[in-house]
Amino acid sequence: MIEIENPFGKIATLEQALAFFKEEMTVMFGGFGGVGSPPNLIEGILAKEIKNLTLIGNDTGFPNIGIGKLVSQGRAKKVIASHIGSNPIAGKLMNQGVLEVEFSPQGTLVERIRAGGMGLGAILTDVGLDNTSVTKGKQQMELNGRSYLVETALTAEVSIVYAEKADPYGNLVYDKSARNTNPLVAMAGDFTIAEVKEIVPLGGLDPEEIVTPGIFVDMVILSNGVNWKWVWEEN
Amino acid sequence: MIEIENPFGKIATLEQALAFFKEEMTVMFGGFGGVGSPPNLIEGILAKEIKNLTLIGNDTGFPNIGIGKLVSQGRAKKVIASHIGSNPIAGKLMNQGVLEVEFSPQGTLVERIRAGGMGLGAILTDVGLDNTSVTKGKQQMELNGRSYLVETALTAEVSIVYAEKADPYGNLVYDKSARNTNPLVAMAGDFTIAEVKEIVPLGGLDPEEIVTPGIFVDMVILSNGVNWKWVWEEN
Amino acid sequence: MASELDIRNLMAKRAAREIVGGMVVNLGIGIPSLVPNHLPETTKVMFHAENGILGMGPSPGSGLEDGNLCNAGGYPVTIVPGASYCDSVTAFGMIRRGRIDVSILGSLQVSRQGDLANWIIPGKKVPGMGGAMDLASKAKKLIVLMSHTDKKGNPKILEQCTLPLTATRCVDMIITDKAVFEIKNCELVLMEYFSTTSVSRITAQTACRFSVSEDLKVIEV
Amino acid sequence: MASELDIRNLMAKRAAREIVGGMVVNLGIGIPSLVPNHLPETTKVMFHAENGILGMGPSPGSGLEDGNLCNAGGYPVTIVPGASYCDSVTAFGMIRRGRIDVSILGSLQVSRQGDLANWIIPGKKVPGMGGAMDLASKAKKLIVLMSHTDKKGNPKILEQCTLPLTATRCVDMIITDKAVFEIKNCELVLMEYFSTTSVSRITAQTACRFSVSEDLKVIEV
Repeated sequence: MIEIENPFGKIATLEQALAFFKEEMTVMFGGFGGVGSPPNLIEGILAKEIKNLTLIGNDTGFPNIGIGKLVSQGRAKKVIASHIGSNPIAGKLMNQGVLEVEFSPQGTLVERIRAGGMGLGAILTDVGLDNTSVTKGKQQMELNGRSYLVETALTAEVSIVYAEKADPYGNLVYDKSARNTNPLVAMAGDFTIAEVKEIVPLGGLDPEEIVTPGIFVDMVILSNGVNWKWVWEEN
Repeated sequence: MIEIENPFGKIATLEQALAFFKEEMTVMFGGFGGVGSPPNLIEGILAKEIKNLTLIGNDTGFPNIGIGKLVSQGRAKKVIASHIGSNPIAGKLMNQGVLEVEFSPQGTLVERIRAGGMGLGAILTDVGLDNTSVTKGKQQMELNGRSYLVETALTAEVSIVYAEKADPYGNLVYDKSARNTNPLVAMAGDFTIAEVKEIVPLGGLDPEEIVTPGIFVDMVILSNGVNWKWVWEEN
Repeated sequence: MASELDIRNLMAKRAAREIVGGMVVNLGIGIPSLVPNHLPETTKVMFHAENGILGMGPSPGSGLEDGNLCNAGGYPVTIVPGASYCDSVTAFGMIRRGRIDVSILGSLQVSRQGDLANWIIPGKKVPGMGGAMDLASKAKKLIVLMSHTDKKGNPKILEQCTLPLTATRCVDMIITDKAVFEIKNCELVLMEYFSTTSVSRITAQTACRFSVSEDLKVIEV
Repeated sequence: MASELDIRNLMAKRAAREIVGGMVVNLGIGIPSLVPNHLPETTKVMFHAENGILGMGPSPGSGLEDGNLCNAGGYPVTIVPGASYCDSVTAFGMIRRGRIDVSILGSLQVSRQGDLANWIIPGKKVPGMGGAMDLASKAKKLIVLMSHTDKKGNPKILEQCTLPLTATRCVDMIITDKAVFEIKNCELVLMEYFSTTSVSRITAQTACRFSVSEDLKVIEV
């Protein structure tokens, strides 16, 4: 194994990363149905018994996959997501009134996350304009004779993402569909922690193929890999 | 040379591409100071003597570089850009009242182009809010106690971009800083034509490194390369 | 009588006829996922997934699954030559920009004018809309594949949906286990029906008026 | 007396002292472009370009230029290990999100409260704002490098800018050929001056009041 230099001080241990998490925090997470969610960070937050989190991400995974673990063990007080369908426990907690859920259409949700990451205030879209469950409580405006919904930007105190490779500057590349929301979530965190399968030396990534520039990544930790069984492995 | 199959019918000749251009058209172009602008398409539009164009892009290049050729030969009636400083002829035409110029802050301009490409109506930003030359004629709105400018999306009847490689589906990869505005402009065209240095067979591009998915590209033509001298070559 | 799977495949096969080479197609879960099996191999279609794949291929063989290559439902897929990966925001930009030629979804109800209700059963299932609203309102052509009636025999094609809507006036075609309808200018038109049923039985099982195409066809089962 | 180039390098050298390892820095054209020459080789800085480069290195040698690897001004550059390319919208997202630690720009005028006027001379030059407004309003620290007076000897540091503003209350530090000012809580403070001048001469060449730091330093030339 090559000894990796750490000139930017971004490479850290899981313990150092976990020091950033505390109760009542807003945490944004990468992943789509658990694919591309950072397993060790989620397990670590779970083990630290951090409660009352506000979680922002595409969905609530499956009960024992991805962010689903935190949700189904009651660690979140609020979730902002596009669906919770694959995690029945999330629905149960919502119906019991112990979990607040804010839904956005999926495309709108990821644009809101991107807007936060890009320093914008909001985006205007007409998706959901014909649906009171989407329009409720939101500003609308006219533009060239057409109506739009104002969908506000989302940021988080900490973002957690999963990537295939990082270099010491925090440049990230992803693997196949595990990219999904990760590049967006990486930009939207006030402090972004990337859990990665491999750390390569500076210059070890092709500058053309870097998807998330390291400027958006504050900390990099090496992953032990996924510690759950996928749904399709259980069948 | 490998014979490239054309199963999607997207690979075409310069002549076929030029058939899409006509007077009074809105054309969006990729490039930044001429770097990454499609030379043959620009030359072809020039040769076809198409006039009264509305051109949308980062800047007006240099008098004889990039889109600058069209501007300095009076083919545009309007330009939407972030600056025209490197093309003194553009400034002269503007002062003479024969060229209308709409300026946006550069970061706002590219977000407007991206918003068009992503099917959004507008983005909200606070950049330029303290500047009447930016706020003039634009809607403003309050969001969580802060003010924002509503910056409307931009699209074009035709977008022209330059890329390093394409496959027959129109998937594009760019070369170094010639990427610049091209991926955004490619998405914002109602019809997008990519001029590329090389066409590779389907499957010849790594799916991880594709920057512009071919879904946004309607036509691909092979480039003869840059036909101008760069500013730094003239010194 | 045709088995359940046969009927589902008949519906998928009929939907496949709406797809021509070069199209970008997004498939929902359930019956829509059977559609690719009914496309000729020569038809080059780019299947789109909301998580960020353009150019999905068939499921991998058992043991060849890749946990990092899954569709929007979380199940393993493969890719075809010309495929690309992107982030989810670009995947939805493709939808919102109108670059999806055909979206094929399941549904709970569809109204005569093409309103879609497929995301929520109040008091029972509140799973969130996911990408359904984006797809329903922005795909160039929206095809609904669903059973003609629910498990209790209640019609799912109605004058007005009773369930909360996903999106209004978005459905272009309905393919059920009984018939094929088109919705043109907010008018429901019966185009085809399966030889296992009849126009009068379809009328009885449909809770709104519809017109019958002059070119009405029977699909032999 | 120091040559024009010597003075420009002195200014650039002073600006370089504001940069520490790990920072992301955006440099404007003109004197700011000299700053990298004055950084220790051990200081790892990521230079940012608006067109879409993070991690620019020095200019290539003559004949080694690459027309596809240029800075935002259109001139050839190189890259350092750890560099990445992105599109311009991401490059400006970095700026807008507040991820640029230091932006060093030239200017026509700066007001006592830190207003910046560097993009337009009405009736003469209307080049457009380019990225100046984004950078001025969003960089964590904005340093202006400019001559203390214009070619006619008129002060460029003023009570109020007479030229149209680029952005308001954004300048944190002004480095001229005479002195170094900081602007803290909208107050202009003289921190340092070059040994070729004096506080009284600086006062005469500055068209607004300023306070003098208790820790005032002289930079030997």
